[in-house]
Amino acid sequence: MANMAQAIRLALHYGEEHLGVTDIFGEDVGPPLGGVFTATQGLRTAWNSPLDERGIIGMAIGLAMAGQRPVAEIQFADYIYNTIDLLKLAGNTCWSSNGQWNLPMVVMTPVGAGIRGSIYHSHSFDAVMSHIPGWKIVMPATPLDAYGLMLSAIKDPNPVMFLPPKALMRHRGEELIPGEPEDPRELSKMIDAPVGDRSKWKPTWPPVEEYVVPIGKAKLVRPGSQLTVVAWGRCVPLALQAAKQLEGEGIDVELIDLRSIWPYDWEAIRASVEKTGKVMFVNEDTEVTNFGEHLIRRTIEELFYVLLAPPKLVAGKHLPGIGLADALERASVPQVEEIAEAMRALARTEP
Amino acid sequence: MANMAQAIRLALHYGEEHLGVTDIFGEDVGPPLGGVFTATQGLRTAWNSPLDERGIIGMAIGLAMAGQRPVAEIQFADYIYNTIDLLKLAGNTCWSSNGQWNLPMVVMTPVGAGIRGSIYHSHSFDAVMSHIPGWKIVMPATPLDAYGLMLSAIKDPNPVMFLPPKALMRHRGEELIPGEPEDPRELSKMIDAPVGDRSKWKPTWPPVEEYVVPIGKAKLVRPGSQLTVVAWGRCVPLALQAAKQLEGEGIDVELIDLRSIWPYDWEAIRASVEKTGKVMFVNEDTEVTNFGEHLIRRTIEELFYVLLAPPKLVAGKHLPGIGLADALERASVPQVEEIAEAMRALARTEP
Amino acid sequence: MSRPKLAGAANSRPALAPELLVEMHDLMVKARALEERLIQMYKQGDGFFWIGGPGEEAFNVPLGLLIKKGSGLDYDYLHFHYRNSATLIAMGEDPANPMRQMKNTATDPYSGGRNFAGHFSKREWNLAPVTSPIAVQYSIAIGTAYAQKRHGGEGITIVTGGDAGTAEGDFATCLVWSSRPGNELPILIIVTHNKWGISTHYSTQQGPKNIADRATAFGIKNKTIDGNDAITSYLEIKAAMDYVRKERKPFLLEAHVSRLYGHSSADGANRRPEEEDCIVRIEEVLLEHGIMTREQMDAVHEKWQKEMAELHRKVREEPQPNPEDVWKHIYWEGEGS
Amino acid sequence: MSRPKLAGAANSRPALAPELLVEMHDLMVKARALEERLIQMYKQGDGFFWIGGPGEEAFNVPLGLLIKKGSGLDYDYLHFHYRNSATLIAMGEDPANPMRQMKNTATDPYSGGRNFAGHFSKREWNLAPVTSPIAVQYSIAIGTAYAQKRHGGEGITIVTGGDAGTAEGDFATCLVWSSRPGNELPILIIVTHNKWGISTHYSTQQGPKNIADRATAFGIKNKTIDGNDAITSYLEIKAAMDYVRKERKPFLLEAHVSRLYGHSSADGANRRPEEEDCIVRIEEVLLEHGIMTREQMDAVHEKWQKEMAELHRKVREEPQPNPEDVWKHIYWEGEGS
Ligand SMILES: Cc1ncc(C[n+]2csc(CCOP(=O)(O)OP(=O)(O)O)c2C)c(N)n1
Ligand SMILES: Cc1ncc(C[n+]2csc(CCOP(=O)(O)OP(=O)(O)O)c2C)c(N)n1
Ligand SMILES: [Mg+2]
Ligand SMILES: [Mg+2]
Repeated sequence: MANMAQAIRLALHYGEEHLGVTDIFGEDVGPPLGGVFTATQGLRTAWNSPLDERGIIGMAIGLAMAGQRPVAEIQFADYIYNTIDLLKLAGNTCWSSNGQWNLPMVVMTPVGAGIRGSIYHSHSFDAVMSHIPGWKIVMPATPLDAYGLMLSAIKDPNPVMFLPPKALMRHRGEELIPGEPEDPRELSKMIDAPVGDRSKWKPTWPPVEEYVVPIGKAKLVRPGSQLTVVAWGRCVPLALQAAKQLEGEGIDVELIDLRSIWPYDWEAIRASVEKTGKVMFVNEDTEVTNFGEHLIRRTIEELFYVLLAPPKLVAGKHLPGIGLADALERASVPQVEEIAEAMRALARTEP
Repeated sequence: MANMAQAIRLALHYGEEHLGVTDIFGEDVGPPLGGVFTATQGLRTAWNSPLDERGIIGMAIGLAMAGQRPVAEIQFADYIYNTIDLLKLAGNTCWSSNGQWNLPMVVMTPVGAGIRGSIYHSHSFDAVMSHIPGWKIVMPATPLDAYGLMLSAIKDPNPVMFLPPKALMRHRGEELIPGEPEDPRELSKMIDAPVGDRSKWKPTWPPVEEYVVPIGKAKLVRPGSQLTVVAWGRCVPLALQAAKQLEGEGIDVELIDLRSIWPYDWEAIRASVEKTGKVMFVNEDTEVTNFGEHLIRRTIEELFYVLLAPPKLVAGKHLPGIGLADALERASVPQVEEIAEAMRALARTEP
Repeated sequence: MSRPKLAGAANSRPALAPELLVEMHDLMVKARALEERLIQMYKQGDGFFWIGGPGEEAFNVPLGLLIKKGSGLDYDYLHFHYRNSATLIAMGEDPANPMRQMKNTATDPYSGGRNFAGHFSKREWNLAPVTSPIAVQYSIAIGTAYAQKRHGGEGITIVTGGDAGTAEGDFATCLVWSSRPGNELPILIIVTHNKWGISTHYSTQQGPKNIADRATAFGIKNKTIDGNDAITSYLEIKAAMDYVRKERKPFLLEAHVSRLYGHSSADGANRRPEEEDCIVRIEEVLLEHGIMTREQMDAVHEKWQKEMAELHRKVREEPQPNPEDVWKHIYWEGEGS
Repeated sequence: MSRPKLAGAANSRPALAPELLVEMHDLMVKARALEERLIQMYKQGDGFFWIGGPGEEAFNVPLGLLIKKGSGLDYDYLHFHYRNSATLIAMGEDPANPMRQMKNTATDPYSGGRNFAGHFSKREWNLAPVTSPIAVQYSIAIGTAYAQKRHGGEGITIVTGGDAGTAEGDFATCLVWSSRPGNELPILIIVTHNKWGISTHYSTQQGPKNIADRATAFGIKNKTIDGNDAITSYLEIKAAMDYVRKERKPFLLEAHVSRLYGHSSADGANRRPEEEDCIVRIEEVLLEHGIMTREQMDAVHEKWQKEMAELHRKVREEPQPNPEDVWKHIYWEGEGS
């Protein structure tokens, strides 16, 4: 069972070999390191770039204009904020040129907290990104979804932002990627670069197969009847833990992993809320002008009269950063207990 | 009666002379032009910068660190998006240093559409800005408020983002700035630079006085009983027009000008919604992950049970840009008719 | 009626063939007539905003003539700024199209009435959309150049921008990424230096005597030229291009040019008498060498002015976009990609 | 027991006084002992992440000694990157403080347990918060330098950063804004060139032979030096600083240094034998010139290692921040501003 970093690597390998990916690049993306999370180790088209995020995004746009299929990495989402103008440009190039130009590019940048990353290795990016039209935005919570969403991202003729949660990069999934060996140790031997000298190392790629998670399609993680919880990224496993805690208390939570931030699966949310009458949105980006607030607005607009309780948001606190010390980080982004407590409160609410 | 550009100029003049402003700078801010909107003409400490927004924001941060009081301009908000990392840094410097450093800086950047500005002279910036903690954010809708908010911004020991709506820059107010001559022609003669050679021109400043609009305080533009409309920036006069149209139809709208985006006047909103039971938020930023959605979330969280109808958002369409042609611009950002129609619909909603 | 001077009467023959000079003159005048018409359109209310390139024809016309025009990696990729109309005219563009954009008609082929004048985009010619944010094209051009480096052949990337914009980090990005050891890019980096950024003079903001000097530390060949001289421009662009095409390495070419009608309609779009006119300059050469008479040249001006007026009348009647058009092309609607 | 060689036995006397060399050696060893202790703290679980400056002592110690330390415009403003611990030690900083930040204690005076190791901030010394985003300090430093230009006197701004980071536009911003004609800034722009950006070698990504050469086009004086040589570093920093202090103009100083324990704890924080050790280098000089004996030098190492171990034990007991502390200092809570 691949972890998420391996799953991304396998997807990029599949992309290079079968989907026309021409360039996988960014800071420390190529040999010898293969990415700070190892997600790009051993890839044929991976190369290292100068330490210049604006150049990385500009290069990706230019490559896409020239008919290439680049996957560009910004090492941490924390360092993408000096490129927002270029991201906006990538998002408006098709529209501004009245449909002449399309940019088949993927930008991948790890997001979120949970790795003791302090102020600048803990940023989320879904809120700001969702405010930039013209992109598609995906955020996997499992290795298999990372694989399937990366394949979709590569195939898409538009710019796609791929946001793997930092804290889940080393998490092993429960599902096999089609073609992946059953034994994770075998997979590791095949595709993980050795410690020490790597100059002669070459990966042996398992014969992974096409497996696509369509952009815009949510996943029902856990069916339930009493309340709907819509989460994404790292908050999916946290919400799942919380939901399991609540089982014993007789609270039956339906958990949806949104997976695609834009376009998103409104049908899945609507159907669930029509069933439960109660909904909570969980994510770790800071809570003011948060994408979950958009979903609450839409819920209010379209489902006001089926609601049995006010929709709720559980998100990161509106703070300038996430502190390094344990207590600080835990006080800043949603934890299992906080999510469980919010679920309880929502379940208890009488209409 | 000063227009908004003149009001800002007068406030900056007051700031230079009485509040310790040391530097008013940016592209074309100094002589001979005095700003593309004329908002910085004739000011003693105004100077031109290189064409480099990152340098402008960096310079402002550094000046503030060195105990100066800078007011930096980004010529149009459309061009601020390559500096978001620096804005975030300015917003977290106090927090990251555990309270050692404060940055008494103002960034001023004109926002919004309505000047036939096409894709890159029509951007709003309140949504993204409200997602950056550590700043205060203000957005005047009248010249007097621009004056009073700029004085507050200058006095504040924290970074303040000042967002004048482009389309209102030449709008004349209905209230005099304290110390302003009664006749606008006289004011113009005193402080507007002449057409042609300006090398020998010097303004004659009217003896304007201290007048402060506190940050975080909304303004009741029009009291009403049937529904609450909270607007900011250019949408305030549009909403007022719409409200006046509706008078004849027997619909009584209470209009609040938020004026401060962060911190914002929740008390004013709460009190009004408790009275009317119906609320609509109007602004021209694009509607997905929009600050108005935050306000809807808060309304739902705290006022769900007093609501007589679902809160509504009227905002810019989620489009990659605002097109130049008249029909395109009008279809992209709220117009009086759309606002009036939304008001009607909300007024009609039966609980 | 004046007669052509005898060719022999001039001191030395121009370095370019007379036919080429006549062609360049024709295109320069055509481009100028287009821009002057665009300004008139603005002043008559047939457009909300004008920005363009009158004063840069002596540089931009030869640039257009020397471009390898076409689609895909074997042809030149073009990342222009908003003053490159003369380059398009030299490439054979229909002048009605810039007028359509000026009037933001639905027929505007560059942006469907969405973008400002001068914001061209033409995928069949590898012409990337001109962007309003200054200097970002320098960060984007490295991408097409990198693809062309890998592809080989003679196609190159050409990027242009103004002097003030070189203060943006994107210009440095272009220098850094164009000169990576072993990955030097086939890119012609152009700066058209008109000494102004809106109202701000270059000399008050930037230290480099020549902007081109900034390339030296990167090992990038570079040159600063008089872009108001059409012959110099042609020869120097050709030399720089030949180097980039053959050596597959970057070259920075800085050209001093005039800003003949100010920055844009925002500062009036009126003729600036203090700026040198490059058309006067080439006409002096044509006259001096007896290549054209004053009357012949006047006829060229008249021809294009008339043509532009006619096109204006035609474009004025074309339809405006519809409100629901805003929803088109948010995502790619074409085949494949 | 070996004896100091007679001073006369050496070929030529070092260019710095023996007392200064002894002091520099002491500080270099102290700074090294601090960093090695910080690494040990990380490895023992007394911290989540280590990054720091072992290998840069020969440059950073003289830098610290030469800084005009204090608060306000008459003193030097410091915009450092995360490898400047030796500079702080040379300035007299208590080594317990970097340990507090390493252990993210509530007592950490730089960030209250919020930020990574090496992210110093000390307003009484004009030391701006070290930021994680690479190179932004180059865009910020121009602000303090501009204020000092206006103020006059001898205070200057000093900014440091790594080689890889010079690819960011912020480095170019610093060059542009430091050399505006008539507004040249009193700023010492430093690049500590260790040849690496995490795993990426300089020679694979950047064309300039010397990074310092980039200053030339801007008319900025510049020099590239061997930063592993403490004596050279002292003399060259002093010369550059004197120029900046007196002339009120920028200087770009590039120093080649070692990255002795790799990039950070992310790549293991183990000693890299292939990197030159600047302490070995100064000790050779001290020995050769009979200024110190091996035993004396060993004693210095021992003294500081012991001291650091003690401080570590002490810091380990200090309290961690409380959850509600996150709400402090979002806005200024001090007096005035
Ligand atoms: C990033 C950005 N900042 C500011 C502007 C506003 N602006 C438009 S043109 C211009 C001056 C450009 O000067 P230069 O680069 O010399 O080009 P020129 O117009 O002289 O050809 C400015 C400041 C912009 N379009 N983009
Ligand atoms: C803007 C930004 N991009 C990426 C990173 C991740 N990162 C941290 S250190 C580093 C390498 C820095 O190399 P260099 O500038 O040479 O400094 P050194 O660490 O070698 O002293 C990178 C890429 C970052 N911190 N900031
Ligand atoms: Mg210019
Ligand atoms: Mg380095």
